[in-house]
Formats: sequence, structure tokens, C-alpha cells
Amino acid sequence: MVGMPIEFRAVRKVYPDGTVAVDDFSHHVPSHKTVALVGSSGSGKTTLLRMVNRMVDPSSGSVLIDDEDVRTLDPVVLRRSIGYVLQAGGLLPHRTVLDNIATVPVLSGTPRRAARTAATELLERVGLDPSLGPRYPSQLSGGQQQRVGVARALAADPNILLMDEPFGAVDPIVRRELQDELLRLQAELGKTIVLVTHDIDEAFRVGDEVVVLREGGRVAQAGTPSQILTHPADDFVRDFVGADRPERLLTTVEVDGRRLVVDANGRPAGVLSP
Amino acid sequence: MNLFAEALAWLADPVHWSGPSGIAARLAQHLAITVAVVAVSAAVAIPVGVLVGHTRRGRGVVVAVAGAARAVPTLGLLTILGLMMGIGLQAPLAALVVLAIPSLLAGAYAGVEAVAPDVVDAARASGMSEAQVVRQVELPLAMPVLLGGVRAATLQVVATATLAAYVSDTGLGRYLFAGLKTRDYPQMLAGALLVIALTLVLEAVLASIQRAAARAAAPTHARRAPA
Amino acid sequence: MNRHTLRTGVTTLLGVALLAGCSSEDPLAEEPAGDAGETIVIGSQDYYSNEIIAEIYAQALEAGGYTVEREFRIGQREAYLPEIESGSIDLFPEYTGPLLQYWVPDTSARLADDVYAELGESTPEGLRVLEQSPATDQDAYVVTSEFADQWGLTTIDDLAEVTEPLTLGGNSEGETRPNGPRGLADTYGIEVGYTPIEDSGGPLTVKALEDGDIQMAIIYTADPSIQKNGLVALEDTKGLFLASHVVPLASDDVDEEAAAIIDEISTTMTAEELVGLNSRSVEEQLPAATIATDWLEENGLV
Amino acid sequence: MTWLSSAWPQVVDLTVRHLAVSAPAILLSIVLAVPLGRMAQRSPRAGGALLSAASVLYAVPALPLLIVVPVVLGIPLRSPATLVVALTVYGTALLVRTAADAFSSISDPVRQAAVSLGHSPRALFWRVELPLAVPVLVSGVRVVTVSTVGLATIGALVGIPSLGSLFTDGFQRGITAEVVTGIVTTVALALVLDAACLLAGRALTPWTRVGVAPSLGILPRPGGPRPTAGRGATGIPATAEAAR
Repeated sequence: MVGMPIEFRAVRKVYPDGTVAVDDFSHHVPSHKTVALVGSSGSGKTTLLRMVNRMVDPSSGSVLIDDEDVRTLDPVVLRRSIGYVLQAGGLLPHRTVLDNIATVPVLSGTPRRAARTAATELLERVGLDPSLGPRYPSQLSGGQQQRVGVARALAADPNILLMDEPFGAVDPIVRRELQDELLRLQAELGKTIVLVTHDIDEAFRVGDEVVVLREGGRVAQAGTPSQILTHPADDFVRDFVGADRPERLLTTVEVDGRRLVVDANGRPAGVLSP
Repeated sequence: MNLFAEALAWLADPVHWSGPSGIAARLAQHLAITVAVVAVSAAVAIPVGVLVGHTRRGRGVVVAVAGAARAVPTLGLLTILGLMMGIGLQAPLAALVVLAIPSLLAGAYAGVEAVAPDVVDAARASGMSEAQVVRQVELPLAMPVLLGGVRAATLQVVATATLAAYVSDTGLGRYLFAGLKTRDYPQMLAGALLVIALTLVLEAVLASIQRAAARAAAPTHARRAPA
Repeated sequence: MNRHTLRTGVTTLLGVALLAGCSSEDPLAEEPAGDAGETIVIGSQDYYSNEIIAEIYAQALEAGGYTVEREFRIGQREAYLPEIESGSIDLFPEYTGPLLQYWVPDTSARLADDVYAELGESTPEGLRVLEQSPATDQDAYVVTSEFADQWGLTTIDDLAEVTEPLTLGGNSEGETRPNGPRGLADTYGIEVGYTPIEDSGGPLTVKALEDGDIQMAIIYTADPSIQKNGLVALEDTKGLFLASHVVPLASDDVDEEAAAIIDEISTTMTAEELVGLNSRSVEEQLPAATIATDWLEENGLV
Repeated sequence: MTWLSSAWPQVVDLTVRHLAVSAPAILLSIVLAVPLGRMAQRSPRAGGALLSAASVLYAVPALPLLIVVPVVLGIPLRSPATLVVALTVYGTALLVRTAADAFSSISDPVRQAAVSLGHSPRALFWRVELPLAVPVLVSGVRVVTVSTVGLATIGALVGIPSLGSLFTDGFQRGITAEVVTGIVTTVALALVLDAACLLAGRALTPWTRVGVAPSLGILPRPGGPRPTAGRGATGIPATAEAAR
């Protein structure tokens, strides 16, 4: 698997109305790793993500993929080489599931037939029944749409995957399933993934590295989930990750010979394996 | 020789402005026909449209009737009505009413139908009678779209009212027919310019009324009036 | 957008005006058809009676081995004559009086032969009138028989006796033509109002007469509705109306042999027969082609 | 009916001629109005001016337009091309606003998604925006179709043959059946073409009808059918109650 590190160098984005979305952000996303950008709305996390495939061009600074400034690349070609999973799947409503997945290969000139065959395989890969192929997005559940979105992002076999709140529009149980699915896929594929979320639990679950953002894209803290949870850099991070929340403060008690994990409110959170 | 310069010269000639077949009189007739036709059509079409929009019943029938009415060629209708009713204003008025009804009907039912169902439910839940729901909730909210229908109908009628001159000695269409039959194209174009000018004035008036209605329907965000 | 409506509207008008200003051409002038060859293009007015005559010409020429192209019902004289003058139409049934007035608006000729003679001299180069037919179809002032009885009307002069206001009805072009209210005032000194009715003296005009919306109408003498509705055509004692005989207007593309075919038609057709042809169209509601075929066969012309 | 029994070949001929002017005018209107509507939707300022100009054009009475068109284009007055151009002017003026609405009806996330997948501007238009605009466009095209077929009759007033010729001829000869035949045939032609548009629109937009059973007699709304059952369930009992 080819390595494709992403480098943000002092990027800044000011919109024409004067809003500073990102103010001097620098970060290195290593190859084959999942980096989760987490922050509340206004933290500029989506803007950062969209700088990678040039949906947004930084006002200053640069984004490099494998040491190449993306600004030197044709945006259309660049976008086709990067997988992008959008909020709520971002499926094109007028195309069938198979044609949605085949979008990028067909745009790049792959014959439609071959692209559809490949798409069918991808459907299975993301855990969907191939019989869903001829359906339209409106006929799928939210979770199914999200899976199709992931399959579509993988269709051109990109080295980089950008995910913008990919599991935001589904209920918590389905979200868990999808997160597990992503972890499983990533174990197989080893892409360089940048994932944007406002859900710190999701960031902790799927991110090898988590970047907590303040307003304006300033880094509050970057590190592994355990580093952040155990050593929050300041009150903002502590507050954001809820390090002091009763749900995070787990203890064990023994019930009927098994070790039960409970939080500070005494609510059970799980059982320790023997 | 420039046709348009001649048309403007024709318009500028004060001789053409006065008298029973002068421009002032023709403009007044044309405006009167337009207003009368839109008023009569509205009296028929708007209650029906509001009822359909409110009950959501009979929409298919209304769409079919409006579609068929749109397809009726005004010239043909005018001819047949003329043969039946003789010369004078009855035939053109009736034909123009048929022309105006589809737009008015569509505006009324689409406007009422587009009112958010939860708003209507809320109005009912707070104890309004059906008549109150229509008058106090649906109509004000539907007004911008409804007026869009009035605007479209007026636009069609004011342009097509020129056909009234086919069977009666009325309106700006007189200049068009007289000009056509005698190859007096400056007169004909002058007539067309007058119709366009009248249309622009009516458009401006109706657009401002529609904007006011849109502001009343959505006071917080003065959105653009739908046309 | 509405703020811009007025400004844009004015701009658009100016734009159209400028565009149109670039061309000073008569909109009705047409390119010459060029290669007429064997094909004779026959036109007709937007008037059913005229179409029947044109159809008779067409069938007779076809029987004579000519290829014919029909350009029927192409409007009023003002609309089609430029096309004949430019050579894109070769043959057209016309009427002597109105045609002469088209070219010589202030002509003083009134009698059939005078009109025909002057018409021959006034016809532009490249065109000629063939022989005129005994059949006439001319404008006349028509009143209802009740109205005629009430005021004792037989001639146009008698209208001077009528004490109530008079309104004349006819196509809108009549308002400015010499046979309209102006001519009536000039020739007879009688003032009347004018109501345009665009059916060329058709049923609407008759209905308007009967309803009393108008008291007199311009109706063609060959119109069967005069007889049918018991209308009275007032006699024109002072020559307000020009004699109006059916006459074919032909271009040089109509050769002598073709002209002979047409001339035979013209000499055969009488005024009564023309009323009869029109009657078949209005009463029996037959298409022009059938009426034309029947007439040609009855008269042994095909 | 005596008239029709002998004149039906003429009716057929005029119907063909009528179609021969209406159909090109409808197609040209679509071809012109779609890009104009896209432009209007793209830049609101130029778009506002464009839409105003369209409503002014729509207000131009047909007769003078039939005279002006040959002057501007240098074509003969009685040429069917004159009528085609005039009808195209009206059709475009009528359709351009709906076309702009059609492109506005495409949700921004969908457009963004398409761009982020690497659609070039051209691919974005042809493969995403245009197909998604079809449902609203079709509603506009249907109005244009019906009104164009009706309006084409006016050519008869300047000597361009169409079903309108039955009006002028029937008027002069006083044959009511002829005028009625003209009206009925015109309406029938309009409705047939309208149905063709409806079917073409359905064939082009399979995604708008999935999952929901087609409701007979009710035309699909722009943007696809929306269930109204919820409103009906709450609305109708309330009506009944209020009536008591």
C-alpha cells in the first residue's frame, strides 16, 4: 500500500464576508492512519477537510499530499483520486446505488459495465446485500445510505479517504455498527483517513489520533485518545472530552462473581472479561 | 424609413391621442377589459382554488380542467363565441375569462396547499373553525403565491385582450388589426408598444403588492416574492 | 427582481427598436422565387370565394398539364400584392376595381371597361391582367329589408333621408379605403360612424345588422347571404364603388397557352354562377376543391 | 357535420402543418430556456434582469410580433419560420423562469457532493444538474407545450396555415362546425403532446416514483411525490368535527 501523508502548513481561511474559519492550522496526517478532527460548530473542521480535495482553497498556507502542494494539482483530477464520504451519505438521488458507487470510475473513463461489476463487489465489502444495487437512494435506510457513501468513496481505490460527519445522520445503534465497520475496513485497507466529527466518542473510537479544535481551527490538543483522556491539555479540552463527566469515571464492582464496570453514577457500563 | 421611428412619431402625434378612438380612450378601454376579466375570473377561480387547496380534494380534476382550458386557443374560442353572441364585448370577455382562469386557479390551490400542514394543524388545535383556518391562516400565508397567479393571469389577459378587437371596436388591439389590414405598420407597432407599456405598469403595481403580501406572510425574513 | 422590471423592460424595447432599426425593409417584401420553371404558383386571398376561383384556375391548369403550387388564403391585398410584384406568385384571382385603386388610389374610372382599361395601363412591369370575367364581386352598402322599408331606401342617396345616426360595419381596412365612410362623405355628403368587424361581410356582420348594432354593412355582392337573409344592396348612383369584375393577375411565367385556359374560365363564369359557387361553400359547406371540380365538369372545361 | 365529412383531409393537412410549427418551437424553447434559466439561477443579478425581460417579451402581443420578426430576421412574413420564431420567443419567455426554478430546486448538498466526487463543471451540468432539474422542467415544458399549440392558431391571421385557418375560414363562411373542429382538434393536439411530455418526463426520472405507489389522477409534483396521508388523516376528521 502506497503511503500518502497529508501535511497542513499554516493554513488560514478567511471568507469574503470576513469570517475567519481557520486561523493558522498546521498538522501532519501520517500514512495509513486515521486522524479525527473534532470540535464544535465554528471550529473550522469541515473547512480543513475540504482544503485537502480543494473544495476550499486556503487564503494562505498550503496543504501537501505526499509532499506535493495540492494547489498545483487540477482540482477535478485531485477529487477523483480522493475518496470523500459526506454527511448523510451525500448520494446522488437520481442514480441507482450501483451507479452512485460507480460514479468516480465512470467519470474517469472506466466502462460502465466494468464499473458496475466492481461496484457490486464493493457493496458486499461494506456489508450490503448486492440486491440493493438497482435501488435508488430514497429506498434505503439512513444506515444503508451511509454504507453506500463509504463504498462510493472506496470505488476508485484512493489512498486517502476524507469523511465529513459520516455517521451523523443515523441513530446511535446504527452509528456504532458503522463505526465498527469502518474499523474493520481500515484494518484491511490501511488508507490515510481524515475524519471530521463533533462527537468526541466517535473520534475516540475510530481515530488513531485525535485533534481537538477550538474556534477558528486552532489546535487545542492533538494526541492519541488515551493521551487526551488521561492528560487533557487544559480546561477547554477537559470540558470538551468530558474527562470529569461521571460517565467517564469508571470503577468496578463485583456482582455474582463477575466484575461489573460502573460509572460515577453507579450505572453499569460493561462487564470485564474474565 | 425606420419602422420604429415612425411608430414613435405616430405615438407622439397629439391627433392620435384624443377622441373616441384616440389612444387615451383605447388605453382606458383596454385597462377596463383587463381589470374586468381578471376580477370576474378571480371571483370564480380563487374560491374554487382555495377550497381545493384547503380540502386537498379534487386536485386531479382541477389540474385537468386547468390544463384543458390552457389548451383552448383563445382565437378559436373568440370566433365561436362571436358567432353565438354577435359583435360587442360579451364574446371577448368570455373568451378572456377562460384564458385567465387556469393561472388564477393554479395560484390559489398551490398557494393554500403549500401552507405547512403543521401550521394548519396548530391553528385547528388552538380552536379555530375551518372558516377561521382559511381566513386567518391559509389565505394570508398563501397570498404571495395566490397573487403570483393573479399576476400571471393579468399578464396574459392584457396581452391577449388585443384580440377583443377581432369582434368588437374596443381596446388597443384596434390599432393592431387596423395596422395589419392596411399595412400601416407604424400604427401597429405603436399599438404594440402601448400594450407593452401598459403591461409594464401593471407588472410593477402587482409586483409591489405581491412583495407587500410576502412581507406580511413572512415578516421576519423578507424573502423574495415567488412569481 | 421586480425593482428592475421597468428598467429592463425599457432596455429591451430599445434593444428591439435598434435591431429593427437596422433594417428598413418592408416586412412583406419577399425574395423572388427565382426558378419558376414549369411550376405556376397560384395564390388566393384569405376569402373563401376567392379561394374557389383560385382552385378552379389550379385544377384547369393541372388538367392542361401544368404543375401548380397552391399558396392559398394568404391574407388581404396589402399583404399579398408585394409578393406578386416580387414574382414569387404567378397567378392570382383579383377584382378590377379594388386592384386599380391599389395602384391608382385617386382613379376616376368607375365603369367596367374604363376600369379594366386603366388597370391594364397601371399594372407594373412583369405582370399583366388577363381577360376580365362577367362575374362581379364588388362591395356594396347593404341594409336589412326592414330598414329599407322603414326609410324607403333603394339607393345610397336615399340615406340622406335617414334622421337617426348611421353606423357602417365592415373590415377594419374599410375605414380608410375610398369605399368607406370617407368616400361616402366625399361622394354623397353622408356622414356615418364605422364599426370594424373582421369577417369580410360574413355572418357576424349580418348578425350585427340584424341586431341593429350597425345599420349598414359593406358586403360583397356575390355573397349568398344577401339573398338568404333578404338584405337590400343600395344602388350606387354616383359611382362611389368601382366596377369590380373578377380578373386574373398573372406574371410573365404564365405562358400564352396557360393564359388561354384561364381566359376560357373567365368568359364562362357569370355573376350568378359566382353567387352559386359561394352558396355551395356556405350552405353545402363543401371544400373549394370539390366546388371547383364540379363547376369545371359542368361547364365542360376539363 | 356535412362540413367535416368532406373537409377532413384538410383538417388532417392543417393538423400536420400545425404540428410542424408547434413542435420545433417547443423544442427550440427548451433548448434556449434551459441554459438561460441555468444562467439566471447562477447569477441572481443578471438572472433578475433576464427574468424581467422574459416577462416583457411574454407581454408583446402576437400580431405585431409576427410583423416584427420578419423585419428583424429578414425572412418572409408568411414563412412558417416566422411563426416558429414568434412561438419560440413566447415559449422561451414562459419557460425560462421555470428553468431557473428547476435548477434552484437542486439541493446544495447534492451539488457539493457531485463536485467533491470530481465532476468537472461540464459533467456537473450534464450528469447531475440537468437530470435533477427534469421534474420541475417537465412541469414548465408541459405549460409551454399546451400554450404553444394554442397560440400557433394565431398564424392564420397573417396567412400562415394552421388549425387556426379553420377559425378564420369558418368565421367567414359561418360554419360553426368548422370553428368547433378547429378548437377541438387544437385542444386534442395540445393534450396529446402534453401527455407525451408527461410520459417522457416519467421515463427520464425513474427515481422520483420509487417506493411510492403511483396515485392515479394526481400529477406528480416537482421534486417527486410526497405522501399527504398524514395531512389527510388529521385534516379530514377535524373538518368533519367542525362541521357538526
